[in-house]
Amino acid sequence: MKDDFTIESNECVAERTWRLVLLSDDTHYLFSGEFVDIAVPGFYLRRPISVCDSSEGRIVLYYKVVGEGTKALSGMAQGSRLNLLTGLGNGFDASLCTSSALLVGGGLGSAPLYPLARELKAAGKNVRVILGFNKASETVLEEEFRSLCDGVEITTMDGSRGIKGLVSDAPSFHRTDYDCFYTCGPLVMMKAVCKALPIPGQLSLEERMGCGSGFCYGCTVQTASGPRRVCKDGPVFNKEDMIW
Amino acid sequence: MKDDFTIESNECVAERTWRLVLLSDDTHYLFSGEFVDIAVPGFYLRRPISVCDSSEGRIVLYYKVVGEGTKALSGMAQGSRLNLLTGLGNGFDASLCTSSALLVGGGLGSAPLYPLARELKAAGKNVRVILGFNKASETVLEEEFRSLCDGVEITTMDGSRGIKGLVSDAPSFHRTDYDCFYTCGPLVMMKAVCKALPIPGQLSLEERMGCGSGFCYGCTVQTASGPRRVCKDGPVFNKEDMIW
Amino acid sequence: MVKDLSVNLGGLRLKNPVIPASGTFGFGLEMAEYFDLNLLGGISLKGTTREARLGNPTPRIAEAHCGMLNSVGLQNPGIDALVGEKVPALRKIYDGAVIANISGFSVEEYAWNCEKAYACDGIDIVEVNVSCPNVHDGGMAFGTEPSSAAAVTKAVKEVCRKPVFVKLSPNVTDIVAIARACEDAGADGFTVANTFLGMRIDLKTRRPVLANKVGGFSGPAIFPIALRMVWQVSHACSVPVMGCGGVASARDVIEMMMAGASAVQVGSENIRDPYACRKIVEELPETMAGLGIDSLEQIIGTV
Amino acid sequence: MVKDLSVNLGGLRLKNPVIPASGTFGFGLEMAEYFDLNLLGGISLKGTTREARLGNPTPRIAEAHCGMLNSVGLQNPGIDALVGEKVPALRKIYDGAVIANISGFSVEEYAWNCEKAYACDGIDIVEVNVSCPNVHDGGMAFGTEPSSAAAVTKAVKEVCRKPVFVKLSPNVTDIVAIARACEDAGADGFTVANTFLGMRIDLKTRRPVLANKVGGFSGPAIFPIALRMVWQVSHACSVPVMGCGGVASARDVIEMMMAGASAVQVGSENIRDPYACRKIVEELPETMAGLGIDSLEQIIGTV
Ligand SMILES: Cc1cc2nc3c(=O)[nH]c(=O)nc-3n(C[C@H](O)[C@H](O)[C@H](O)COP(=O)(O)OP(=O)(O)OC[C@H]3O[C@@H](n4cnc5c(N)ncnc54)[C@H](O)[C@@H]3O)c2cc1C
Ligand SMILES: Cc1cc2nc3c(=O)[nH]c(=O)nc-3n(C[C@H](O)[C@H](O)[C@H](O)COP(=O)(O)OP(=O)(O)OC[C@H]3O[C@@H](n4cnc5c(N)ncnc54)[C@H](O)[C@@H]3O)c2cc1C
Ligand SMILES: Cc1cc2nc3c(=O)[nH]c(=O)nc-3n(C[C@H](O)[C@H](O)[C@H](O)COP(=O)(O)O)c2cc1C
Ligand SMILES: Cc1cc2nc3c(=O)[nH]c(=O)nc-3n(C[C@H](O)[C@H](O)[C@H](O)COP(=O)(O)O)c2cc1C
Ligand code: FES
Ligand code: FES
Repeated sequence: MKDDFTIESNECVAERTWRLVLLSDDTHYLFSGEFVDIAVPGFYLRRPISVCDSSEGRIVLYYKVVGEGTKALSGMAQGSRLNLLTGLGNGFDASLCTSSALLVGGGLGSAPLYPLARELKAAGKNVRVILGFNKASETVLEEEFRSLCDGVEITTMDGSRGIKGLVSDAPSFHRTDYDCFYTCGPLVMMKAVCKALPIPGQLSLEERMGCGSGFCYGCTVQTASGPRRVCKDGPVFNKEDMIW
Repeated sequence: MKDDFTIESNECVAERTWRLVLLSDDTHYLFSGEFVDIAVPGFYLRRPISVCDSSEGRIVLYYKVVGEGTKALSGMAQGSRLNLLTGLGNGFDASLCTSSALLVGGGLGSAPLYPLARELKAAGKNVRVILGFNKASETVLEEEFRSLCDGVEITTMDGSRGIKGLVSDAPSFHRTDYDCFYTCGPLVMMKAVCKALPIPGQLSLEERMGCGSGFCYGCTVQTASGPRRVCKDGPVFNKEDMIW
Repeated sequence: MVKDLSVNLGGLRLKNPVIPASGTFGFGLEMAEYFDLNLLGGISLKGTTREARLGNPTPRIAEAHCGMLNSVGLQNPGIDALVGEKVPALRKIYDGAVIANISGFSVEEYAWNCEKAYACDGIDIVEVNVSCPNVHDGGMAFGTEPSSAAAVTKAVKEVCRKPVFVKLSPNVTDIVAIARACEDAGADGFTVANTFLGMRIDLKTRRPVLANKVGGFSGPAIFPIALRMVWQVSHACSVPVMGCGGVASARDVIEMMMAGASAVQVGSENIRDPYACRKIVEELPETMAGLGIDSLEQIIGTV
Repeated sequence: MVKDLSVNLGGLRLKNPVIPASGTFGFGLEMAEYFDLNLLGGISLKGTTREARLGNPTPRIAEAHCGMLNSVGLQNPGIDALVGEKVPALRKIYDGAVIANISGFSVEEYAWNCEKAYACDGIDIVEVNVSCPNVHDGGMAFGTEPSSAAAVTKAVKEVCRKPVFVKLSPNVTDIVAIARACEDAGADGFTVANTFLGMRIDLKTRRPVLANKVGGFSGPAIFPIALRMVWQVSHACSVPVMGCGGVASARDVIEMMMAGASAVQVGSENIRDPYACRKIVEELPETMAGLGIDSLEQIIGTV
């Protein structure tokens, strides 16, 4: 679905990290792990960003300023209009979890895990979360997850907040009571998580995209079950699909 | 000179005709017949527009919506920023007139004649003006000229206002007490004026421009004294320079 | 006044000249969720080879000012899947012109694929892509020499009685020489043109953005070059031309047609906006009215 | 840390790689009112022929998405005025590299002009334009065939001991073949590349915008194609390359250099903004810092 949104707020909430709240007259049903594709004025291709929260006509996104497009986006003022494609991709499958799940986020990979945590909690599941960042100043969403989940651990590479090290250095990474895991973040991190945990799991991939909608075949990833489009068949895949 | 201006107002004042008032912190000294070159966001080349009025840090432009760039410009709101090159071109030479001048404007060609009329009146000259339009709804600047000059006649092609016909159908076109004339408007009109009037005169040319500043040689016109750049050697030329 | 948008393309009457370009609209089926495909004059399907292909490694997409680069590399399920599954499925929901876009790595493969396309009821026009810049051992090489482009055309024409449009490469010194050779070899029309070979570098990683290093450059950036080529080819040859390259609006469609295009393909703009072709078709009547055009067919090649 | 912007170009040390491209900066003199020219690494002067030329009829300028077309057609005062007036006047206010851009309508004319440029003290580098798309009976024709481009190069090298950079046409199938032929004929370097042949139509008048119908297309739109050509030529040849095409920012300069350019020319961006080159030079140190680059020379051809 294509729609024009108005920027309700667009503010820096952590180092190089912005929180963007968008409003539209229409209701967009958005599920965890889905993404939107933002037309940033002056740039040719849209920018895919995961949905972190949504309610009727309102969506919340977190984005990192990494290049020219996100830099321009971060300069856009309240009241400006943005055109979005919404409802893209297949989100996480909450039904994979029977009773207890581990969520592992790396950096802004934490954002799409938040609506998943809500879904899982709403379904009465036990949810533990590990969020890994480079340093304290990049930490986001900690309070949001804490108010929702059964345990939240933060790791930072430089030890400036929480446990020093990788997400796998967090104590709860080594518990054995999860029946599945969900992860989103840098590929190396997700690979380590998938290799380390012997339980079923899902991960969310990133790829440079053209259409974001499944018809340009720009984002194809080779999986155990053949070529798959990250934007349409993913971005969430099962651990077993990956050819590492 | 290059400068960022803020739109003070941008409003439709006649059919397809907008009046744009721009503000800047710096003072731009602008003379009659000079033009500015406007960077309209989203368009590659700048748009040259004649200066109709100016005072410290404030300039007034009139423009017609003819294509995509002026259409986009007409949609820009108060408070928006515009980047301009200012002080471009050589304006009309008021000293050409010893005692009495005829000013002949066609359409928005009337705009650059307005500051000229002011200059001439300030120097104590007798100034008569003929403004030609297609129809009444396109008429602009009539009041401004009336409050300043010694006679203003309007002609329209369809007779919906003033004298029906061409500028040469206006009675004052046939007076013989002028010592010079100044004209700006469609080329056919200026040609007719130059051919009809046996006195010295100046006219302002239009040409598709690249730099607007004299170094790309995109706007060259062949004159009696060799190739000349409309943007830098003009836009105002003497009647004798023209090879019709 | 009611505007006449219909055009004649190689004997077929299209309800309008707007055709999504190959590779930017999947097999049409992927797009049915966006709008009723029947408002399109035609659809050029994703490029197809004899064998199924996985395409190139990712990243396959890069961005540029007013355009994009792709190195998809003809990922496709193969000609048998095209004629056996994709086209029949599309035909169930679409009644306009279906254009099969055919690639190959040898003259024989082009002929093989086109013969299959000829035998497939649902296909109206065969578009022979001799200009894909994204496959190392074939594709564009055929389109950069008059002789090889003509050889492909001739082989295809021998086995395919449907209109054959040769899709030319813009990465050439003299596109007219290549077009003339193909016309002599029997081409029924041309698509002008494919993507330009381009490159982008990621300043942070100091490596090409595309895994394949170079890719096909498309989008509004290339419009003036594509337009010039449409003008040259349509004036030098007597067969119809489909204009392609950077078209993003009804005005662009009209400009391409004035330059000589009988129909106009829209590529990358679909990728920016899946609704682009619908928007363009809907804008056409009003744009025509503003320019005093009653029938699109009457403006073809008037410049 | 202080950033080292200097580069070596054919034996000359430039204080930085930023050079306004021929035809977009007049003879330098026109620009002195805008900023101190001495902050430029070099200046490529307006293209010059033996006789003075009036250029093509107007309109000579058209607009496009992310670019522009020109058909100026080498309006210039002739080689004698260049070496006798323009260069001496520029030398009074400018101490960087002065590049004379030379055109011709015959091999003899190229040689004649270059000999004059060689004899002119103020000129450091001779840039031989075999690629102007705007003159019917010469210019680009020389640059579209390896043999004719090499013939011009050879003739020029016989009479000119200053570094000779051949400015290549991008309107070719195989730019590397042409570059190699010129290198074999003695070229000391290349400028890659000139404008693309393009066209625009005025929908209202239903005529080409340019009086000359077609013109040279330049600006950010062509950047990815020019970049690819810089990468190809600089990797295929061993002489230095000046990258040119769509450069509009310090980032673009760095991308061109990573692709293989020893220096970078800025063309159309001057036309949008007379202060463009100053802005780019001023932005370079900070942009380098953000990318961890200490010396521009070290990134040349690293991709
Ligand atoms: C499904 C999905 C969900 C995402 N969710 C988020 C999110 O919630 N928050 C967030 O900060 N980032 C997210 N990203 C990454 C985000 O899309 C990129 O950081 C962003 O596109 C960079 O744009 P830029 O203009 O700043 O970078 P530039 O490098 O200037 O962009 C150039 C081009 O490369 C593309 N590109 C660059 N980096 C990436 C990347 N990592 N992934 C995909 N395309 C890229 C851009 O979209 C653009 O087309 C997501 C990516 C995908 C694929
Ligand atoms: C010295 C000078 C002073 C001018 N003063 C005024 C003025 O005061 N008021 C006014 O309404 N118009 C004036 N014009 C004309 C004005 O520049 C054009 O109407 C305007 O550029 C059209 O832009 P567009 O994007 O709407 O048209 P488009 O056709 O979309 O523009 C495409 C390109 O053509 C150029 N172009 C189109 N028409 C003209 C034209 N008539 N002259 C020069 N370039 C053109 C545009 O600048 C642009 O580069 C002046 C022109 C010149 C040369
Ligand atoms: C992602 C992508 C895939 C493409 N795949 C094909 C293809 O399979 N066959 C083909 O002939 N052209 C292919 N093209 C080229 C387009 O059909 C079209 O010729 C080109 O993009 C220029 O048009 P545009 O500027 O409107 O995009 C592809 C283009 C893109 C962007
Ligand atoms: C108005 C104009 C005039 C030009 N004149 C010349 C010329 O005389 N000689 C030449 O070699 N190139 C000429 N060029 C080409 C530029 O030097 C440059 O190669 C081209 O514009 C591509 O660079 P850009 O995209 O940065 O503009 C001209 C370009 C423009 C826009
Ligand atoms: S981005 Fe187009 S198919 Fe995924
Ligand atoms: S527009 Fe560049 S010289 Fe006049």
